[in-house]
Amino acid sequence: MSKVDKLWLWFHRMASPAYFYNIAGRLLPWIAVATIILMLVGSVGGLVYAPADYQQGDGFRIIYVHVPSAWMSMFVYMVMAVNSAIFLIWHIKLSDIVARSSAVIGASFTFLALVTGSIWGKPMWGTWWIWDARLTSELILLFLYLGYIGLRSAIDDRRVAGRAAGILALVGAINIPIIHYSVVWWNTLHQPASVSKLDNPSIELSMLIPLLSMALAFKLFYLFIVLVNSRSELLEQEKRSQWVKELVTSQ
Amino acid sequence: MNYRNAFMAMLIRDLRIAFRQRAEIMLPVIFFVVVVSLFPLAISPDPAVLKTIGPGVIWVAALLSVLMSLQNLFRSDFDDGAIEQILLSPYPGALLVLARVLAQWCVTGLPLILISPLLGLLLHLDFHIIKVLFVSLLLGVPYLSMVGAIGVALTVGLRQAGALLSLLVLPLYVPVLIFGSNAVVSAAKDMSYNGQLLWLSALLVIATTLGPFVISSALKVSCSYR
Amino acid sequence: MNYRNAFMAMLIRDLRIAFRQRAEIMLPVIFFVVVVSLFPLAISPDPAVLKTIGPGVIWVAALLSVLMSLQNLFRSDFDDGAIEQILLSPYPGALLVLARVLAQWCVTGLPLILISPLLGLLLHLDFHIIKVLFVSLLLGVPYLSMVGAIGVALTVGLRQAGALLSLLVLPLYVPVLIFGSNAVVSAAKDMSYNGQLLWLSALLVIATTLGPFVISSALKVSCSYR
Amino acid sequence: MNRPVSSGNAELLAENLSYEINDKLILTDLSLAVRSGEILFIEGGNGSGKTTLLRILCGLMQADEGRISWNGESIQSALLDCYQQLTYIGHATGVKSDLTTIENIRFFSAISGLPASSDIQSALEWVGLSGYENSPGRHLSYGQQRRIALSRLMINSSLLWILDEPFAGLDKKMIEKLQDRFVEHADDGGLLILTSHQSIDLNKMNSIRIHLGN
Amino acid sequence: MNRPVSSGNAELLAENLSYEINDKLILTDLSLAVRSGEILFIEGGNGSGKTTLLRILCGLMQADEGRISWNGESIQSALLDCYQQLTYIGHATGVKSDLTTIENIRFFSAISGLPASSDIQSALEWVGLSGYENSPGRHLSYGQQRRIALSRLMINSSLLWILDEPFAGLDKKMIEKLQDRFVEHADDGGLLILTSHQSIDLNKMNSIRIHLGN
Ligand code: HEM
Ligand SMILES: Nc1ncnc2c1ncn2[C@@H]1O[C@H](COP(=O)(O)OP(=O)(O)OP(=O)(O)O)[C@@H](O)[C@H]1O
Ligand SMILES: Nc1ncnc2c1ncn2[C@@H]1O[C@H](COP(=O)(O)OP(=O)(O)OP(=O)(O)O)[C@@H](O)[C@H]1O
Ligand SMILES: [Mg+2]
Ligand SMILES: [Mg+2]
Repeated sequence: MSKVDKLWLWFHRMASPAYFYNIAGRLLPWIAVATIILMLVGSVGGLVYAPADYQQGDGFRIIYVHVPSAWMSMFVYMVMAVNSAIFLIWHIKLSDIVARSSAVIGASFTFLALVTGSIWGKPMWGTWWIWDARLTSELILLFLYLGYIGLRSAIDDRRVAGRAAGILALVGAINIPIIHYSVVWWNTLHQPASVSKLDNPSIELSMLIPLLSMALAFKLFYLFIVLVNSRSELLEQEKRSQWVKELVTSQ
Repeated sequence: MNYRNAFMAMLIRDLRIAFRQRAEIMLPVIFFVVVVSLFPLAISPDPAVLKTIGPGVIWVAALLSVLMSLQNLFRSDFDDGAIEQILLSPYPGALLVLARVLAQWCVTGLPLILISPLLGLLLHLDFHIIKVLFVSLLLGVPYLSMVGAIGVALTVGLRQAGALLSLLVLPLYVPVLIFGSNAVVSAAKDMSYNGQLLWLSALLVIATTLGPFVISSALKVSCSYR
Repeated sequence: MNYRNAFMAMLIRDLRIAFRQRAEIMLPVIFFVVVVSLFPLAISPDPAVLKTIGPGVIWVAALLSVLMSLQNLFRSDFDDGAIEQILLSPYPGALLVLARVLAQWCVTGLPLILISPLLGLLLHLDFHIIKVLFVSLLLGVPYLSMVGAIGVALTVGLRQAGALLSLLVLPLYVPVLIFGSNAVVSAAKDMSYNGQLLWLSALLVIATTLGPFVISSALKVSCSYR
Repeated sequence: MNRPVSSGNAELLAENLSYEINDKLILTDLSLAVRSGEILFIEGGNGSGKTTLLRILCGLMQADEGRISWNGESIQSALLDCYQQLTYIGHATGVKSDLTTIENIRFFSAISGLPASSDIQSALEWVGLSGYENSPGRHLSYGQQRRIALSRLMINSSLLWILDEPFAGLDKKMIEKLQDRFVEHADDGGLLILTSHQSIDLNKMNSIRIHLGN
Repeated sequence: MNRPVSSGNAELLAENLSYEINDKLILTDLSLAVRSGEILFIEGGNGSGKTTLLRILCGLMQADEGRISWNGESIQSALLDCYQQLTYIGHATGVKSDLTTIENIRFFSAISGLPASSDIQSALEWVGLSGYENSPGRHLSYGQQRRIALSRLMINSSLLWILDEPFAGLDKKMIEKLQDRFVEHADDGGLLILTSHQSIDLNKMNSIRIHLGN
């Protein structure tokens, strides 16, 4: 058996609902614990141990929510697009479930990034909002998420909703880099209204560790939500299949 | 015969349909937000510029959102034949039509008004200007709905109704647009804006008293041919 | 089997329908003109102000007109069942869909581009700026039609399609809006605008080559439930 | 089930109706009369003008010439009274695709001026939609949607029924039931005007036939 | 009139189809086969799943389980070949309200891959629309619009016809003609799948019946 074949085999096993259900069930508690620990490390580290910024005072501590959620907002869209592609090409239902549960949480991360950014922006720039490249792209990303969610909720046949929204996610994914670069380029042309302090390369270790652990915690939290969603969704979708019947009778 | 019952039945039906299609409630608002945010991209992100064009842009966007949300006001009733049942009802058409427009306003006009302060912030408007903007929209948007509904009733039987509708309705929207955006501009210049708001109220009263009758007879005409 | 015949049959059918409903040809243009002329009313009639906001306003208005005119792209085919016949045709869906979008563009996009210089004059733009505006619209509007058609194909089975359509499509319009309006702004500042026009061309090529396939598969999905 | 309010001697009279559209004469000098207890069956090939006639009779369209009267009064002046006595069901059903069966029926009965207490449950059973109470209209088949519209014939207490192809899309069992209901309505003193391409057995009823077209 | 291109031994086979929507099982483990010269008549009350089945058979909807094959090949892989052999007419007719009768028919024949020379005039006469050549669709009655859609059955040379209630809205004369055409099609080696609530006389044909629902 070649390596590629082995990979395929693994892939198919993972995609088999019963197998996935069990594995996910066993992983969940671990993920939950890890999320909580990392979250604690991040917040204690960020709120207590990290020094106050010499310029921004304690206000900067919102970074520990803002930056991870901003990172997640883009990451989750990528996950969603990849899974949509898998669903459209190979008709693997699990991918559709992942894409769907990603949408809402991705939109929430994006919203959180926008809100925390604005809150931070008020003391920083004296205004809640500027039409800075990164901020604008983030706003458009929120619209893309909302479009995806809107389309999904407007179609009440689950199978069709998955395919239609999948097409949308892919078209959106092709567009994201284009949108991003057009906005960046537009901004440099215009001379941004006020100097954005988003690009701040120098960062101390005592700030970096809590930041990274928060980022990891956000990722795990996302994974947790997706797995929980997928499990209940799988039961729902496969309720007539043999393994669900066995599962129900065994309990 | 119970007028209140019929009115409520119509109102509840429409609210119910709207809430079933959850998207319908959010979408005109989102359209509003998206259209407003196109302008900084198309014109300039400079706060000074945005401050001057802000009130006008928000008013035009509100007007277009109302227009957009109205397009399907009677469409589905027309397509599935419910409009014939409404016209053949023993209750006065104006009553049922009023309920229909009211439901539409609750679902699309109101959220739009409520979100407008946020857009004011995005365009860097000051707080006291946002207040005036809010009041002017509160008075103006119901007028837009009512007058728009007349246009919809006239065009509902036609295929390319959307564009024709805007042609009919936008000229009627001009006075409200002028008074509304002017009130805000005056406020920005620390001038009095009570006159404009009074005009808006007057237009609103006229529209809501005469509107339902005009709409119901327009509907009758639209249904009398195929 | 004759691919050219099928393509022409579709194209001619749609052009014929459009010319039968004479209004359809004029209306997106009129909408365009009316929306643009709302801005001097809502913001300020001052030529200096209009000059700065002009390019952006014309671009946003063009974008909204295209969106408005697209709403019924597949609606009537969907309602009367013609779409099923198109999907069950032995010819590739992308071919027929391309003909459909092309017809739509001839009927609504083209007139809109042709009238834009006039609106430029209304907003006091200089002649050489109007030239750039014209070229940017010529490159940008077909992209808007093609990408918009994807959104239409995805939402055609839905009731409140109009507003959802704009939410799906407007974010995808952002790059074109930026490049298009910026080309004009750069021209006004005597800066080079070739880069923007190149970007617009590149986007156009991508959209027209991939678009038809995406649209036809989206249509298939939309038709597979009720 | 409610009985028609007054079973007296209601009469719908149409005299010398003419209707022309785009230079095509569709109805020429047509007269008809229906009285309490009568069923008027309008026959005619495709395109003979049946739908047009029914829409004119219930006031949705205006004839170019001729007059229609309800109980002796011209229909224009007696409009509201007439509407209270009228149930019209056309090719389109008026069923909202987002409302459930129950909500659809309740809305119809509310705007046609019926008391809220009307026995909706038995109407539902009559049209064979029990089990579908809470399905939104768009989830129903063509025939099931038509059944919702027809359920009004069970709740309704109006005198004059004008039905355009009421049997279209229905299965045989439902057609039977509907025919029985028509007889019952006529026996109660109601008036009924209908069209259909299906040859139905109206012999047991007090029916008149009109043939449109050549 | 054209004859089907190959009258060999075409076969449409569906095995173990299941379809579920919103937790409602509409088709369960349904199998059927139609061969050249056969007519499959699908019966069933309102809401029994006839329309759903036909749409699945012609590939507009996907079954949740089961497979459909055309001449031994799975329909997914033989899609284009199958579409060339398929004529589907559903509840909706696809008639454009702004095109004239002739233009409508010509468009249909163009996109279904027929030669432009097809004898449209005789098809028009067959459906009894001569005199309406230049009337736009919106000026036609419901039955006349359906006739335009059905005119394709005269021009068409495809083997497999899938028709959802072809008789709906037609008057008796047209129903007769249509039935004769069905027999002819079967005799020429065509396949036909249809539903109808009207009890039609299919005895003279080589017909199979399937009953859906309880
Ligand atoms: C509404 C306002 C804001 C939005 C939408 C926003 C959005 C974002 C986004 C999308 C990122 C991720 C960028 C990437 O990984 O490439 C980010 C990172 C970041 N943001 Fe914000 N931001 C906002 C306001 C602010 C403010 C006011 C500050 C503080 C001055 C700030 C500081 C940062 C920092 C330090 C990073 C990490 C930088 C990096 O990863 O390179 N943000 N923000
Ligand atoms: N989206 C949906 N959700 C739930 N049920 C649905 C949905 N779509 C259709 N159905 C159900 O599927 C069943 C079959 O519908 P279908 O249109 O195939 O029936 P039919 O046999 O063609 O009936 P008719 O004779 O009335 O045309 C109906 O009972 C309907 O309620
Ligand atoms: N706007 C119009 N212009 C020209 N002719 C029209 C117009 N509207 C309808 N007609 C014609 O009027 C005639 C009657 O149409 P109507 O719908 O009343 O027929 P019908 O008897 O109900 O037919 P069906 O049995 O098919 O339902 C048809 O021949 C149609 O062509
Ligand atoms: Mg008729
Ligand atoms: Mg059916």
